[in-house]
Amino acid sequence: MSKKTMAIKRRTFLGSAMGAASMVALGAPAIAQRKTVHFGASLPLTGPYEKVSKVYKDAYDLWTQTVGGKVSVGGQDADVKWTIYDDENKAARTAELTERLISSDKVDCIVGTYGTDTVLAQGAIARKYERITMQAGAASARVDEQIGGHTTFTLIGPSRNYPTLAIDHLAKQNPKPKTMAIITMDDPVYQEFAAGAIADAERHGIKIVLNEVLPMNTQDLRPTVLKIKRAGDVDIIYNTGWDLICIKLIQECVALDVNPKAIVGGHLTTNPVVKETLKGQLQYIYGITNWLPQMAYKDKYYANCQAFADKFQATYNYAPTYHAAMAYAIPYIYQHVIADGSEGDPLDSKIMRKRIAALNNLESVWGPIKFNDKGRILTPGVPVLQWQGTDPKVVVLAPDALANGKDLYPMPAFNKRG
Amino acid sequence: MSAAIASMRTLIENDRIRLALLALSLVLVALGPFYLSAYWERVLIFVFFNIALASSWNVIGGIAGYPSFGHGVFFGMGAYTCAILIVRGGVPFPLAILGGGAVAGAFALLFIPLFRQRGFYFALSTLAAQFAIETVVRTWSFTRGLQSFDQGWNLPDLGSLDFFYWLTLGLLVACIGSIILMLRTRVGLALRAIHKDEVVAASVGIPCTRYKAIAFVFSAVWPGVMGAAYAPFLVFISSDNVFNISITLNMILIAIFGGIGTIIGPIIGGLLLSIIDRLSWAYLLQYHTLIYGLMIIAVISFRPAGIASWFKK
Amino acid sequence: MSEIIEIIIFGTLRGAIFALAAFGFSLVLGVLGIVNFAHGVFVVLGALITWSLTAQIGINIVVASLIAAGSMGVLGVFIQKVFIDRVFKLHPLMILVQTFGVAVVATQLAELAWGGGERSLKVEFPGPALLTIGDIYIPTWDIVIFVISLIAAGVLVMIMQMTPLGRAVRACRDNIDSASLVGVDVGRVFLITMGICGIWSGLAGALVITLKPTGPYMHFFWTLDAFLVVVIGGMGSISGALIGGFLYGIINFAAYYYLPNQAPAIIFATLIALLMIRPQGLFGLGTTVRK
Amino acid sequence: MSAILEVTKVGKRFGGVEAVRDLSFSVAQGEILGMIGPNGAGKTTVFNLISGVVEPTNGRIVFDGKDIQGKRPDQICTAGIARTFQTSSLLSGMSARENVHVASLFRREKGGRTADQITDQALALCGLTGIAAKQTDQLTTSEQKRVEVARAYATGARLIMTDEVVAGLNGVETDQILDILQGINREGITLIFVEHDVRAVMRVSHRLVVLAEGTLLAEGDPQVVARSADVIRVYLGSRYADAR
Repeated sequence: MSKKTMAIKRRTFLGSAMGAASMVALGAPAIAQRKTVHFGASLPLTGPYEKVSKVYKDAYDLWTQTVGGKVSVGGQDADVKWTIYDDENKAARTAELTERLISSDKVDCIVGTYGTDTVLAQGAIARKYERITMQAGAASARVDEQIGGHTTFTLIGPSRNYPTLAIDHLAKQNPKPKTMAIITMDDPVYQEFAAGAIADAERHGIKIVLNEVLPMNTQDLRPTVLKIKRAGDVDIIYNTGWDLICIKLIQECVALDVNPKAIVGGHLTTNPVVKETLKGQLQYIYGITNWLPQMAYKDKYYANCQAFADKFQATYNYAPTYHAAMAYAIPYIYQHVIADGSEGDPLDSKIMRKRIAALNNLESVWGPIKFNDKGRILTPGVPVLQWQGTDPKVVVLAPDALANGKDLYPMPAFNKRG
Repeated sequence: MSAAIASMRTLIENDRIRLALLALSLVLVALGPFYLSAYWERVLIFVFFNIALASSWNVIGGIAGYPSFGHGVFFGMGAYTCAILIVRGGVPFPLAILGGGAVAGAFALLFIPLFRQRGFYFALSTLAAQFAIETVVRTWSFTRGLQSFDQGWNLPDLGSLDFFYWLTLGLLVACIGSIILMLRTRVGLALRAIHKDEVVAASVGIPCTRYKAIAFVFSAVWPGVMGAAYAPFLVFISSDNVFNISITLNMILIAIFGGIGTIIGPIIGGLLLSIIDRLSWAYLLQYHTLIYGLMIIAVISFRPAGIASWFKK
Repeated sequence: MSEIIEIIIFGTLRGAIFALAAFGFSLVLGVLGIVNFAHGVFVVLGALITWSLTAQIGINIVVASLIAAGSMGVLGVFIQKVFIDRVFKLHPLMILVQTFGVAVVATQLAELAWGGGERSLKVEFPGPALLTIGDIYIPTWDIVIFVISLIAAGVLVMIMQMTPLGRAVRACRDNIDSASLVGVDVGRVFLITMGICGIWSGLAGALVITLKPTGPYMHFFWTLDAFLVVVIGGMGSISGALIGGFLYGIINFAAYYYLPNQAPAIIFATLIALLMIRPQGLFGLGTTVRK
Repeated sequence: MSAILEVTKVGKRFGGVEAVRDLSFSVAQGEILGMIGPNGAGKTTVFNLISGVVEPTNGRIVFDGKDIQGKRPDQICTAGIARTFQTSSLLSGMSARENVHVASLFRREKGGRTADQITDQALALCGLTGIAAKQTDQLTTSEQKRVEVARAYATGARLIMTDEVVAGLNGVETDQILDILQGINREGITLIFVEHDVRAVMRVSHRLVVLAEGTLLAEGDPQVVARSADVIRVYLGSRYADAR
């Protein structure tokens, strides 16, 4: 789920160690002596992913605050300590830092980084030490194939499933869409996303008139939109790319007066930058999202997602995206599985792995937690939303259980709006 | 301070002491796995890679005076060749390493027409070549991955951290050794002459294009070999992490930082940058990249001959 | 047929902004004989300063653009005086690495000031949003920007042709040694050239941010684009850069239209081919100065 | 004596400027050919054309019976033509010996000797043995010029072209280098000797070629040529020529 750039990626250097004062590694294995649970992670804190990394970091921090800096390990209270390094989205650096987290810092629980390459690199090291990691950043099926289940548990659903609900929902509209153009960024995650969208569309008899595969560093979407325009009647334009691609797509559709019946902006339309940039132009645009504050999930500390979102907003002064809930859920899951000391050291990797794999719909603000045998979370469909009103607001359309409004469909032409 | 440097200089200038020091430090480094933590072992492996890459770049960029800005492409090619040979062809690892070097060397021959350019134009032509080749590797189904959507390769675990430590150290020693040997033949003198003045070099009978080609292929083969060793070390490779432009820039920066055109330069540069990188800068948090940029500017603006020049007259 | 016409029109419209961003690059390469890796920083910072002045402080966009362009001119002079001047007689490699360092520092500072994300500015332009020629729709704003770019090119040509300052710059471009022999203060001309480079590139940035979201990390694309324009058009000449900009705009647009996923390979292969066949550029001045 | 080098109707244009036009002359095996002409006459361009640094726009250059126009400088050097440069072209950062050694290393025909032996002989011939270890930037002008000659000699050339090799030297130094050149010539090596100093040219040349504005003005016995009215006009202005 990453935007990547060709911009010169700067060399990486050690990032921040955050959290409490330094800890001397404890020699004795006995559970009763454990005073600290050490969480370790690396994140691309500088560079193009700086913003999304901040959300992750703040969410980890919010969890620590929520539990009051203490968790129960096998019935004993222990302090929570975090070590987070900056991997700048580089695989080599991530591998090095993971080695450091395991062999020098001796962390108890490894929290995954963000981005397919870095997650894979981290997994390779963790696998060598027979440790487990839990990650929220890589939706590619490649993670499942290589390190899923035995080494890595993934809290984000497979990107293949992202478009299903949205296309099911659009196929029900009147007049029924018959044709679709897809914008695919050339990276496994987006390719899988697009493949899902194509299969779902064909299931409904929607014809794919164009599947435009673009390099990750594409700067200009006008050639693409011109091609869509010249492809004839296109009822749906589906963007599988990230927020910036969505913004450029809509800007170019406005510029060239391309007016399909619906535009699906992708999975990141709720990122604040989209609305800040597009303002009223965002009206009628569809989106999908893995998580919304409107959802009816809860955990031990928050009665619903809105309460979580409010707390996050109050603490960090910005509205949480889905990344926040997902990242918050990682230490929350660890917290749950290490509480029980009945089978020996609850921080032992084998015990943790067994318990995480056995989770059966653990309640969390991120939704019920249950993994398949590849370590991938089982998720319901990804909800569908639409931006409505001249100062566009999110209206959830599907699934029915979450819906709080009706479609505005088909979308009126851009040049015929007030 | 300057007295200390001066006395160090006299020490280093004595050949026998120099050899003894070299042998001693090599033994100390070679025994690393017996006293280093896994983390520092891994750090040192990266340092070995960096030094070998910078030393190879130095042959064409520093000694022959042709600043290639596309050298990372040979590293990436070595890594991809190794991965494809092992995954698609089941080729044994040692052969895959040779394959990486061979493919990189063969591709280097395609760069020969670019030697009609000099200076900025050569630098930017090679940079453009890197971007063009990277795009092809990224999009061609044979190279991009095993399955249609894959973007990169996963390799089996081929050895322990210790194995890779000794492997990269061995390759590094072989790389630097071969450079020293090559420079002692007439190739070395030819390259220095080409660097100083190509017209003069040609006028005394040096076939410049041939020697530039030799230097370029030589300086491409080693990154190819190192790339091939790097792929199974990292286990998962993708075009993002082995064709990254930062790999090219690192080669150049390390060489310049330590002292361009010298054998010792890339070694000093590689060690020093890693040390600064990991120790001091750990405390500068989000400003580390800024400091890094400032340091580049400072070294170039005030000490263009690099850190190595502090130890010379 | 109309497909090709559309590609040419949109490519040319985009090309104008590429050209505007490349004028300074071309002059600097012609006069100082160097490639400035931090060139794109002028464009990106010009864009972000315009954004801040307009969106945050509320200054009129025309004034904001001029302030941004002017401050980039000052930055250009600063970079020349403090950094490039020290090393520019050394090997070209040193300039490339040094200006790369400048780009890193500038990008980091920009990220501290504006964050790593992209910003954009929407300009409300009176009149219809689209112009129609036959069945081709052209956004009016694109045409406005096209015209501004042409005017900016014209002003630069006038400065170069009519003023003593321009004459001094041209003299240095044609032959530095003879220029200094006839009493031109070469050091001062270098400063002025970098200043002009900053102003025109900064102006390009101010226009760019009204077209598409711009973030600090994008500077490298602009440097590469400027280099491509200059390679096509030939260095040192404003008209060459303008035509180079149009041609590059069309090549770029056509590549992303017909073969988007191979577009970078096509564009960079074209660059190498041009460098091999016509190193002085399609419309370059007779001589090529090589460092 | 047979001609070792024949230049036939050679021309070179740089952009719009015709630096050399329709130039023909030949050099006999074993002779010292003096070449004079005012600034801008095209002497250095002729050297560049013969040594392959620039390619002629038209015409033929035949060395030892083989066409060499359009060949690369290193091929021409290997074929047996070496040169010195007008401004010092010694490779900086190298010692005097290394500068000469480059040439002997890349010499094809070593006549059974090693490169080191050739280098040492060339250094001795030019009186440089004592200063062989000096870096080039520590050499005097005279020493630099001699290193250039030694380097050209070390290539094993049968034709050596010297470009203003005595410029900036005092009388003693000039004599020294002229002696060296004559010594080299006595080994059977042909020389083309470009110089501003007419006295030096007259002293060593067997034959003289005068260039003006890229074309051949006069050719023949030095004493005769030097008295020709055309040559004097070119060198000293028409007033002197007419006065005679």
